[in-house]
This record gives sequence, structure tokens and C-alpha cells, in this order.
Amino acid sequence: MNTGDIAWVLMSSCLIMLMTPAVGLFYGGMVRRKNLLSTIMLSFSVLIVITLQWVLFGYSLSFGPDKGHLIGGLEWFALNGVGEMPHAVYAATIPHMAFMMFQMKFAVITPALISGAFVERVRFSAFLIFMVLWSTLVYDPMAHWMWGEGGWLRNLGALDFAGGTVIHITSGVAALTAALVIRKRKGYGRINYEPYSIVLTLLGSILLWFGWFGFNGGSALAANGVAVHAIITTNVAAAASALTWMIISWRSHRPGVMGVATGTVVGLVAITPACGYVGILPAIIIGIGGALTSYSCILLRNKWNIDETLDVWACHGMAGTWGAIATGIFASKAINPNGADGLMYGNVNLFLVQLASVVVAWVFSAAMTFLIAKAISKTWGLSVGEAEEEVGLDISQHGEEAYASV
Amino acid sequence: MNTGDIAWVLMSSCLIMLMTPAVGLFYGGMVRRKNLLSTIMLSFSVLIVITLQWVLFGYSLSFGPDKGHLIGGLEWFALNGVGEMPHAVYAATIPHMAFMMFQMKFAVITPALISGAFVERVRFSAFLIFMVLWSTLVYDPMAHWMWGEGGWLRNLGALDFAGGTVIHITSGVAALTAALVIRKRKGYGRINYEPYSIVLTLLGSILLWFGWFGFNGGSALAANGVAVHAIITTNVAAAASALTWMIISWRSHRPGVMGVATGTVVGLVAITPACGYVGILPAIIIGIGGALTSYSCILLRNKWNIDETLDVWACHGMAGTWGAIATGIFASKAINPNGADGLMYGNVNLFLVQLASVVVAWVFSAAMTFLIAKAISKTWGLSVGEAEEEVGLDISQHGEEAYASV
Amino acid sequence: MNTGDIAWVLMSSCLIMLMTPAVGLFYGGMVRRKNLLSTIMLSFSVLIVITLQWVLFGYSLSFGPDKGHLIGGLEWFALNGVGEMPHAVYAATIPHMAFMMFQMKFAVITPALISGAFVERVRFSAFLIFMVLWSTLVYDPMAHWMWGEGGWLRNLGALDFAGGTVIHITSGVAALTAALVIRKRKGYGRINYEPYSIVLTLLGSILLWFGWFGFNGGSALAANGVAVHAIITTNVAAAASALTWMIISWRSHRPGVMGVATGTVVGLVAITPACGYVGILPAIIIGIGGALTSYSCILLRNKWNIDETLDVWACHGMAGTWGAIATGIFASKAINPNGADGLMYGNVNLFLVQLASVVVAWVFSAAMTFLIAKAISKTWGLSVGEAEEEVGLDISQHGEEAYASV
Amino acid sequence: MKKIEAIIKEENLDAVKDALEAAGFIGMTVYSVKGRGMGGGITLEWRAGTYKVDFLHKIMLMIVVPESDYQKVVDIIVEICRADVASGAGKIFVSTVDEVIRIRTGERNEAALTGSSRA
Amino acid sequence: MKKIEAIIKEENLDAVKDALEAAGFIGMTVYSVKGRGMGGGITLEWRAGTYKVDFLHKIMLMIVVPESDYQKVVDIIVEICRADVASGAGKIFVSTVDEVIRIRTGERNEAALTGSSRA
Amino acid sequence: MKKIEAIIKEENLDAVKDALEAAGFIGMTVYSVKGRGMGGGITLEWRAGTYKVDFLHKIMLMIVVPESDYQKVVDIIVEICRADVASGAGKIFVSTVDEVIRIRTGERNEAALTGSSRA
Ligand SMILES: Nc1ncnc2c1ncn2[C@@H]1O[C@H](COP(=O)(O)OP(=O)(O)O)[C@@H](O)[C@H]1O
Ligand SMILES: Nc1ncnc2c1ncn2[C@@H]1O[C@H](COP(=O)(O)OP(=O)(O)O)[C@@H](O)[C@H]1O
Ligand SMILES: Nc1ncnc2c1ncn2[C@@H]1O[C@H](COP(=O)(O)OP(=O)(O)O)[C@@H](O)[C@H]1O
Repeated sequence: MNTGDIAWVLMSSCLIMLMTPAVGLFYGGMVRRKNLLSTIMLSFSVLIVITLQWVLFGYSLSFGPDKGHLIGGLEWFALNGVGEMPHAVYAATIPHMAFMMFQMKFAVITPALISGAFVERVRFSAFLIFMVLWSTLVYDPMAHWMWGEGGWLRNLGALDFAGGTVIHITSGVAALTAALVIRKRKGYGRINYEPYSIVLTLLGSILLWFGWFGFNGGSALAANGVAVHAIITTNVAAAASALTWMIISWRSHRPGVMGVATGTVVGLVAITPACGYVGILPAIIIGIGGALTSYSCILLRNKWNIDETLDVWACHGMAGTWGAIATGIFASKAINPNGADGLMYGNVNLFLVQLASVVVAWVFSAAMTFLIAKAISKTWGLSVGEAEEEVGLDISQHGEEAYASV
Repeated sequence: MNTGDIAWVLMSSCLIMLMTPAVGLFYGGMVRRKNLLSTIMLSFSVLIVITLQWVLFGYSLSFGPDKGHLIGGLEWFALNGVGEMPHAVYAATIPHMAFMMFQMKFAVITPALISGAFVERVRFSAFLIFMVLWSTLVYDPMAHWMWGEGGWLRNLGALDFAGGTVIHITSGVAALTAALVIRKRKGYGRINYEPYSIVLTLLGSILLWFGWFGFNGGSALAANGVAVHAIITTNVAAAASALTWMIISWRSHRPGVMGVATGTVVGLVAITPACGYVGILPAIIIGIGGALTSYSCILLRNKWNIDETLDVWACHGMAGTWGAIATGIFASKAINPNGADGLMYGNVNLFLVQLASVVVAWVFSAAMTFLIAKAISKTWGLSVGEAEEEVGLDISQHGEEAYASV
Repeated sequence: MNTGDIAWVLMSSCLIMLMTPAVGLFYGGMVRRKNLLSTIMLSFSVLIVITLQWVLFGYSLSFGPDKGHLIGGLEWFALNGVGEMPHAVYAATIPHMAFMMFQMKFAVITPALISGAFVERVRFSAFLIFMVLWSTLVYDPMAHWMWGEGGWLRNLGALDFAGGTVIHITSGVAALTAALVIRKRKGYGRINYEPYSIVLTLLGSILLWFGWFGFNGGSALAANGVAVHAIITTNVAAAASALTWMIISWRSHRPGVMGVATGTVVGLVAITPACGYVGILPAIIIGIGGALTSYSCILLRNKWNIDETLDVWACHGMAGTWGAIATGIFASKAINPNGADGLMYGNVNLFLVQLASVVVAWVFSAAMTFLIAKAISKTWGLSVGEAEEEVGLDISQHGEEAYASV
Repeated sequence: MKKIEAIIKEENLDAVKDALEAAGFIGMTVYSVKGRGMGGGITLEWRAGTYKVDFLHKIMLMIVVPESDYQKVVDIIVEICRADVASGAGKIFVSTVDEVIRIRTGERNEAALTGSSRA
Repeated sequence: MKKIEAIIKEENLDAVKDALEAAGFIGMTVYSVKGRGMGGGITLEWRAGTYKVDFLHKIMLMIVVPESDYQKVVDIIVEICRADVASGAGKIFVSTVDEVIRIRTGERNEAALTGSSRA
Repeated sequence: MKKIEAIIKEENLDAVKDALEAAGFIGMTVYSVKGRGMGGGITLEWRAGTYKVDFLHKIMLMIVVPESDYQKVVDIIVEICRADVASGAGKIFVSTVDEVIRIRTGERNEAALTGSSRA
């Protein structure tokens, strides 16, 4: 084992931990004041619940001994057998537990991202049920396919450095699907839902950027040149995307702060699958492409008149899709010998595999999310009543208000 | 020396540094707007003042050459003789200075925790005097007994991985004691003191969780399997406690955000003494137990009609007490060979030693705090006048307001 | 290469990344509500734009192959030739890319600091132009002179551990100069511009303190005793300065939170050039001196009636100047063998070299900033119209408001 | 002239504003208030106990119009907000204003309420 | 009908509210204001200088009642807030309201102020 | 007595306050409002779309004075705020107050508006 690697992976885990509540702040600033706490609480509660799901059985399902290339076994229930000794395949230089911890934070953030589709009218209890089912039935299998020893997408040779497909595509598609199941907010299309606190959203995006260094850099699972490289491409793509968003919104109106914050996150999403495989100029292109993709998709979603409230699909699903495909284009063995060459370097195969993995993630997430959301909707009920929506979820779901002020 | 270990301990020190102002934010959100700044300022000023106390003489008193198992000598005044070379006993693979720095952050946070008992009516100058005396006369000896080379509790074999006893019990008991000395807030029992900003409290608890990884993980003083393990148990206990609190409050009313934020911190406190010694399932039990303990103690404190304003005793003192005892129950050499086996593994001795150390911390902290608080109260005065309380401490003590708004 | 060193430098880069938006929060809390977002946005946009400038050509200009001791060549355009292999001179144990990343964050924060002189009336587009020109024409050469292989100040033997001269003097002097070019805010001298949110400023200063550990500790470019030492002196100087500011303001009025937050930052600035070279007691003296210097300079600036809005000159320029000179006084080879002895240890030479480097930074930054600001002012226009100023920059420049509230 | 103080739901502000604008009533002042009508209160949570908060956020829309127009304004507001049959639809208070002064021009009363002098 | 505008201390709001409720006055509107009475100001600090802020936070409680009830309401408020002998106990302004409309039902005047139509 | 409600720019509050203080009008109440006069609105941005917000922050300054003084107060406010020729200089509404009660002393009407009983 290597203490430098351990230090870096531990630190990365800490950084990623911060991201889940940061998603809460990012989203929280975008809703109306009466739903501010409840929006943050959705993310915060994922951190709490999925932490437990993961150590009890989620990790075992995702990374445990492979069953038919489809799922991990329950042999590692309650981390039984997961100890200090490294797991040779997953990360040879750090304790197996460190790898488990690092992956936990990935499992945690994913349902938190989806929460953006539900805000302002979801029943808190329904979201708790949703997240446990979704994490178990969608995230865990998907993580196994892509990253688990024996997983079939991994065997196919699909690349996903830090979760563009597993995390961002699945959550984005899930968000769109869920929005088709849960009812719209009252007055959707008629009322302007003004974001209450752009400062909070900005604070969230700052912490997300900070945490994403752990997300992407930590995915090297060692303190090495790949980790360094991944952090740099991450930073560069975020900047390129934010600048692009700024310019687009300037052309149509003015360079809004909300837009720049969004652009930043979109750039971070787009580079996620690619960060350890592509060079600096491709990273810039990926950032720019992410902004263009997500921006157009927000317009599209608006036109479709779907109340996917905080545009998780456009910002995560579509930027993640673009990133996964771009990985198939720009990946280069010169950057990372453990990766593969992409289309630009004459390798059509990787490109096709990437496309395949994108399609799989889309279809699987959409189908499963629909079933889960529909089932909850029919039995327990997904959304609150109109009176509760009007009073606001902070009071109706949590009995509190964000700010005491007469 | 090992660069990986140094990197991790440095990083942990940075994380813990963040915790002290995070306590300020956590507490700041719970008071009325007119006392918001002053509440944060109590914590912030501890960071400033105890940093200097520590490098000048606090470290020497705590960890300097032992005098009769009771206190360190002043040989290391102004860090004289504390240098780059490792101290073989305290931490063999990192510079002695790094160990000093890491411990500084522990010394700093402890009086900040106590400040919760004083808010909304303490004189700022009185709190400054209090913290210097308390840190010197309570924290430094207690740290020496438990962690200093030659300290008598350490020699007895008491376990306190990251400060459950030294930090949380002493500060919690001190808070309760101080609350018996300082006068109640005007209107206590009659007025509802509505917390001004649950968002700020939540932000504080997020940063505390983040920082606690350094607190507990860094206490391994190396980037090794114990550090990894400590972070995982920390995370798990926090989640278990927060979930428990959510469920309890749901049963009686609704799952409040303030409650979940509190539950999180309580879980972090409870696991602190145990994190490097216990397994995953015990960590869950410790988290649950912490929530149950603190929740009941808040109700109790309310019934006693004591204005221990932000429940430091219930949340730190009692969760810390539970954690210290639970360490005596669940500790296992299989987890950490440098630890000991607890009651569950047939070792009554550790359990008794843990009980003894708890009793010592309670009695010592209560007695000394009473003397210090009483002395300040009789001479300098602990609390502001009623008019100043009514105007609010932000204006009366600091000449400022948290938010400029007509 | 050494994984511990890599882990630490990566982590430090993450910490410093956080500082630039933290400057935004710190400044943002000091302006009126209608300019809050725009103030944060100035810093945030530097992070975005200078990231790209740096990877494209800024790094090459600063650290690329030396041309006549004055500037780096463009050989490293788009990081061409900057790879995983360490650069033997800059940092022998980490990838060259890691050094590049670390330095990027320095380049990014410097123009963000200057933004404090512009707030509440600058055109956003003009600031974007300003920052690109300034970074290219002032920062990059200055960084080359002091830190680039072959740079003439470096060759002279000037010491600047973490950027007191390169970052704080240049930005502070630039701020003063820019304030002489841009018009004053409407009503300057007549209206009280009440800071909108001291809480936000405090949050900014907390994150700055946190990030500064990476800034100063990371400048050792290794996880070694010097890094540890630098963090400790940093912490101590911040505390000493904050305490000094608290006492000064107490004497004249009351210990304000805004003052303590400012004092903290000033202490961090003052120790920056010295942190890896001086002992603990000198660090305390440097902190105290920083507070005294900046405090007096704010009064002076007020008397001069210059609308250098957020006192960047007093807090960064003058504290940086004091720190650079103090380095010439207190530096000691006993602390850092790679440093030099200062005046106190009988070496007049270093003291004179430090003075020289200070003068160079002042003159160069003042002259260049004047040219750049004047040029923009004459052509594009630096400030918004009075109506736009009155409506506020958030709405007029970004089309948004910080908080939605009727 | 009459001062109309309408306490309405936040959600309805935009619609009311637009309707008033369409009818030529541009000038107005709004602010955030909390209030309750004849309904009861809501119990909120504080850590391990509970407390009662019984006010909900509302918008106060204040608009001063010539006497002749006030009924029209009231009707518009009622019309829009009434759609919402649930409780808390709001209340309107009408009182008399003795004098209106437009600061910029010093115009008084009805002249101060019209846009005429602006051109 | 009468409009009562009472500017009181934040601390007293709960007690006043409860007392009014007990006396059957449920509907009311409150908002945050800053104000000063005949007292002076407070000097605040800004980095190395000082500035003066002389307003303190108060609560504006606005309640409209039938003419016959207004004296009772005033008395209740004075009674509760007067306990507090320090300065800044507050002030009450009473004025006339010409018309009250309950938006939900369209009821006018006194009918709009009672809960009768709710059942 | 007269109630003067002046809606002015934030920037002018200090000057108005000082001028009123100089003329002996100490007691007053202020709060934050948003409003628009006869001017139009402003279009704001939301991610990839836009939305319209047409209110700007203003200060409501409310001051109750004896009938005899009200013209003086109006003049002072107009005087100070008028300097600013741009749009949005503000508006003043004057109405009648039937009764004033100083809570601390129970004094009524004009007595409640003067500082006399304070000594
Ligand atoms: N008597 C009153 N005096 C002052 N404000 C009132 C009064 N009654 C109602 N309000 C205000 O009007 C708002 C809406 O009242 P609403 O709940 O619609 O009344 P109701 O239940 O009588 O129909 C309340 O939130 C409160 O702010
Ligand atoms: N003449 C006035 N006009 C408007 N508001 C007033 C006036 N006098 C007092 N107030 C308001 O009443 C509040 C309480 O006044 P208070 O300090 O109790 O008055 P006094 O000092 O005259 O007894 C003040 O904070 C202010 O908001
Ligand atoms: N008819 C009105 N009713 C209520 N408030 C008004 C009215 N007209 C103006 N105001 C308030 O006065 C403020 C200043 O108005 P201003 O823009 O100066 O008026 P104008 O453009 O008519 O000169 C507005 O922001 C609004 O709050």
C-alpha cells in the first residue's frame, strides 16, 4: 500500500462528500423560499440514507463477486470481507475499505441529482422510498456493469473515468422520466417561479467545483500523473463551459450569474467520463460542447412543457451523454495508457462501445425509473396535495421555515 | 518520515480548522437575528485566541514533558524544541510540528462548543476571559491526562480515539455548568426564541461533517487503514444518528431539518472516541444510541428549565459520554491492534476504565468550570445588561448588524 | 516522483481554487445588495477566464523557457511539452503538470483581488478585458521575474515564499491605481454604503483562511517539514493580526466582526512571503505589524478621499509590502536552509534585495495598470452609466437579483 | 383619492399586476407581509420540541388611485384572486388619501397619479 | 371600520397575538419595520471607521376592526406592551378604513371582518 | 394628525432622515418595499430563458406628525429627493390619522408625538 495514494483517495472522498449537500444548496437557491429547506433536505437525506444502504448491501451489489455479469452478490453484506487489504483489481495500492468509501460518495450523489426533478411538490416520504429503490435497482446494477469486476460493459471496454454514464446519464434520464410521472407544480406555465437565492446557488456551484476535483481526480485512485491530469482537464472544461454559457446568454440578453453557475456544473459533468483520457484542447472542446448541448436542451424541455423543474436531464443527462460520446472521440492512449484511443485516433471501436453504453444507460434508467415512480405514485403517492404545495414544503413536510422573519 | 502521512495529517488539520467557524455558523443559525454575528464571533474568536495560547504555552502544558502525570511542563514554551523531527511517541512518521498543529485544532474547537451555552446574553469580553482560563485550566490538563506522554488516564489504558472525552464531555459538562452560573435570557420560558436561519445551521452542519473526517480520520496520524476505517465509521454513525433523529421527530411531529442537522452532529460526536476501534455495525448502533441519548436529554434539560441555550450538554456532553462508554463495549483489537477489546469481547477492564475516565471528565470539568464562571461573574460580569440584550449583542457588543436592511 | 508530495500539492491546488470564489463572497458581503451578485461574479469570472488564459499561454509566459530574464517564451503554448515528468528546477518530485496547476490558482486569484477597487460601478465587460490584459502584461512577467527559471529577481536572490510580492503587492498597487482611473461611485463621501451581509463576508474569510493553508503550505511543493512550518506560521500570523485588529477597533469603538474578518485576511497576506522562512515569534510580529499597517492605511486612504472601494491596497498591497520587508528582516536559514538569513541574523543583503523587489513590484504594477485602465477607459469605457449604477450592477450587468423578494 | 391595500397570495401577484397594467394602473408598491385571516395556526418543530407559527407569507399590494377608479381596481383584484377558491385568498382595505405628491415634479394629487407630465 | 397600526417590539408579538386571539381578533397582518421614537441613534463600526445606524427592528402589527372594537384592541396592545417599562415600547396609530372586501367571498365591510361566512 | 408615507430611493434615506431630524422630526418608521411609478419594467434572465421583473427596491418612510407640521415634512422630503432629477424620485401620500397612542405612557394624540414626557 502507498500512503500517498491513501492520503489522496481519503481526501478525495472528503471532497466528494461535500458535493451532495452542495447539490442541495445549488438546487435550494433555485426554488421559492417556501421550498428552500425541503429542497436542500432532499439531497441531505440521500447522504444519510444511501450511506447506510451502501455499507449494508449497496456496495456488495455493485462491486461484490459477479453474478452473470449483471450484478454483484451479497457476499459483502455489511462490508463483510471488505477490509484493510487492497482489492487487487479495483485499487491495488489502497485499502479495499478506502475504495468502498470513495465509491460510496458516488452512490450517494446520484439520487441527489435526480431530486431536482421533484422539488416543490414531492412528498418527502415518497422521495425517501424512491431513492432507496432507485439506488438499489438502477444505480447498483449500472455501477456493476460499468465498473464491477465482471460487469458486462466493463468487459466490452466502455470507458467512464468518473461516472459520466453511471452517474450523470442515469440520473438525468431518471429525472426526465420522473417528471413525466409526478404531477406538475400548480400554475406551471402560468406563474413565474422566481429562484429565491442566486447567492445560495452560486455557493453550491463553488462547492461543487471544489468537490469535483476529488470526484474526477480521485478516480485515478492514486496520487499520480493521471490524477493530476484529470484535475486539470476538469478545471479547464468547467471554465470553457461557463464561458460559453456566459457568451450565449450575453448574446440573447445579459451574462447572468445563474447561467454561469449552471454552465460551470455542465462543464464539470461533460468532462467527467473523459477527464483521465483526453488532452487539454479536447477538454476545452468538451466544455464548450457541454454548454451548447445543455443550453439547447433546456430550451427544448421548456418547449415540451415538461416540469422537469431544475433541468437535471439537460444539465446532467445530456451533458453526460455528450461527454461519454466525446470520450469515444478524443480519448488517447498517449494521455493514459490504461485507456484507449478514440475516433480521432482512428479507433472506431471505442466510439461504438461508448455509444452502446450510452444507449444502455438511457434505456435502463428510463424503464426502471418509470416503473419505480409509477409504483410509488399509485400506492403511496408521489406528490403532496395542492394546499400543502401552496403553503410550501418547508412547512408542510418539515414543519419549519428557512428564515424566521415576520 | 512519510510524505503520505504528512500530507494526510496536514490536510486533516486544514479540515479541522474549518470546523471551529463551522460551529459558529451552526450555532449562529439557531439564535435570533440580532445575535447572529455575535454567536459566530464567539467561535471565531476562539480560533484566534486559542491559536496563540496554544503555540505560546497550551501545547507545552498539554503535551510537554510530564510533571507528576498531571500536567506538561513549560519547556516547550513558544514551541521551543518542537521542530521538524518527529516525536517518537506521539507520531513517529510526521514532523513534531505537524502533530502540534493537528492538536491545536482540537484545543481550538473545544471552547467554541461551549459558547452555545452563553449565546444571546454573554459579554464578549467575559467570554474571551473565560475561554483563555478554561482552555488553560481545564482543556490542557485533561488533554495531558488522556493523551500526553505520562498522563495518568493514558497510563490507565483509557481509549479516546479523537476526543470524545477530552473534547465533547468536557465541553458539554462545562456548558451545563456555565448555564447554571450565567443568568437566563430575558423572557426565558415565556418567549419563543425562533432560530433565524436554519439554512445557516445546515451549512454549519455540512461543514462540520466535512471537517469531522479530518478530526477522526486524522487522529490515526497516518494515511493508513485505521484512518480509512475511522472515516467510514464516522460517516456511518452520522448517517445512523441523523436518520434516527428524523424518525423520532417524525413520530412526534414532522422530520425537521433542524433536527436532522442536530442528529448528524450528535452522531459525529458519539462516534468520535470509538471511530478507530469499532466495526461497522457497532458504529451504526453508536449513532442510533447517540441520537436517542441526546434527544431525551434535550427534553430533560427543557424540563429542568435551564437556559443552556443551544443544548451543548445534551448534544456533546451526553453523546460524548455515550460514545466513551460504547467504546468500552464495542472496541475490538481485530479492528485496531493498538486499541483494546471491549465488554462485548469479554474485557471488563476497558469498560471500567472508560467509565472512570468519563467520571473524571465530568467531575473535573464541572468543578473547574463552576469556579471559573463564578469568578468572572463576580468580578468582571458574565452577561450584558437587559437593555443590551434587548438591542441584541450584534449591535451592543460588536457595533454591527448581520444584514443591512432597512 | 513522490505520491505523498503529489497528494499534498493536488490538495493544495483544490484549496486555493476555493479561494477565488471566496474572495468573491468576502467582497460580496461588503457591498450593497443591488451589487452583491455582480461583485461575486467579478471573482468568479476571473476563475473562468484566467484558467483558460493560463493553460493557453499564461503559464508559458510565466514559467516557460526564459527570454532575457524578462519573460518566458511561448514554447509551452497550450501546455505543449508540459507533462507528467517533473520539471527538475520547479518541483522535482511531482509531475510538471501539478506544478502548472498549482501556479494556475495563483494566477487566478490575483486579478480577483483587484476587483475590490472596481465594485459597484464597473462595466462587467470592461473588467473582463482588464483582467486578461492585466494578467498577461503584469502578472505573468512579474511571476517570471520572481519565480521563473532565469527571472532576474529570482537571480538576485529575492525571497517570496508564496506570493507576497507577486500577488499581493502587485494586486494592491493595481487596485489603488485603477481607483484613480475609474470614476468614484455616485455619492461617494456623502452616502453611507452599508455592507449588505457581514455574514457573507465572514463566510468568505473563513474559506480564505482554509484555502490559505493550501496557498502557503502548498508552496513548499512537497509534504515536508517546510510545508508544515508554513501552515503553522500562517495560522499564527492570521490569529495575531485578527486579535490586533480587534483590539484596535475596540479601543476606538467596539470589536467589530467586519474588522476581525479583515484583520484575519491581512495577517494571512502579511505572512505569505515569509511563511516558509521565519519562526513562530516573528510570525506573530508579522501578523501584528500587518494589522497595524493596513489599519492605518485604510484611514489614510479615507483621508485621501479615493474610492478604492474595498481597500485592496491597504489590505493586500501594504500588508504584502510589510510582509516582503519583514521577510528580509526575520528570514532564517535555521528554519529553512533553502532560504536565507535576514537582517536580524546580520544579513543586510537579503533586506536590500527584498526592498528592491518591493520597489520593482510597486513601480511596475502602478505604471502598467495605469496604462491598461486608462486605455480601456478611453476606448471601451470602464464604468457604467449613473442610471445603471443606481439600479445596481446585478440587474444592469447580469439581469438578475441576488435574492428574490418582493 | 383612495388607497387600496390588498393582501394577496404571492402566486397571484404577477397576474394581478398584469391585469392592473392592462387597465392602465402602472404605479404601485408591494411588500412582503405575514398574516392570517380567520383560520388557525400551524405548529412547527424545534429540535425535540415544537412551537407554533401561525402566519403565512402574503404580499401587500398598495396602490393609490383617483377616487373614480378605485372600484375598478378592487374589482380587478377580486376577479383575479378569487379564482383560487381555497382559503387565504386575501383581503382588501380601502381608505382615503388626502394628498399625493410626485417628488420629481412636485405635481399634486390626481396629476401626480397620471403619466402625463412624463413625456 | 378602523385600521390600527401598532409598532411594537419583536419580543411582544407573541403575547399580543395571543391576547388578541383570546379576545376574538384573529385576522391580522404583520411585517418587519425599523424605526425610532424620540430617542437617539447608535453608532456602528465599519472597518477602521464608524457609521451611524439609528433604527432598531420593530414589528408593525396592522389590524382592521369594526369601529366599535377598536378601543378594545388598542387597550389590549397597550396593556401587554406597557409591562415593559424601558424605552421603545412602541406606538399605535389609528385611522379610518372606508371599505373592506374579503376576496374569497366578495363580502364587504363588517361582514368581511367576521368569520361567520366561513362555516 | 397626518400620516405621511414617502416612497423614496434607498440612497436618499440618510439625507432625508438627517434633514427631518434637524427640523425636529425624530420619530419615524421605515421599511423596504418594491415599486414602480409610471415607468416600464426590466427583463431578467433565468438560465436559458428570460423573465420580467419590473419592481425596484425603494424605501417607505412613514411618519406621523401633527396636522400643522405636515406640510413642512413634505417640503423637506421633496426638497432633498428632488435634487435627483432622474426618474423614480418617489411619491408621497398623505392621509389622516384619527388617534395616536404612545404605548409606554399611554399618552394620546399630539402629546404622544412630542418628546416632552420623556424627561
Ligand atoms: N382583520 C384583519 N386585519 C388585518 N389584516 C387582515 C385581517 N384579516 C385578514 N387580514 C390579512 O389578509 C390576509 C388574507 O386573509 P384571508 O385568510 O383571505 O381572510 P379570511 O380567512 O378572513 O377570508 C391575511 O393573511 C392577513 O394578512
Ligand atoms: N412620529 C412617528 N411616526 C412614525 N413612526 C413612529 C413615530 N414615532 C415612533 N414611531 C415608531 O414607533 C416605534 C416605537 O416608538 P417609541 O420609541 O416607543 O416611541 P417613543 O420613544 O416616542 O415612546 C419607533 O421605533 C418607530 O418605528
Ligand atoms: N399610484 C401609486 N400607488 C402606489 N405606489 C405608487 C404609485 N405610484 C408610484 N408609487 C410608488 O412610488 C415609487 C416611486 O414612484 P416614481 O417612479 O417616482 O413615480 P413617477 O414615475 O410617477 O414619478 C414607486 O416605486 C412606487 O413604489
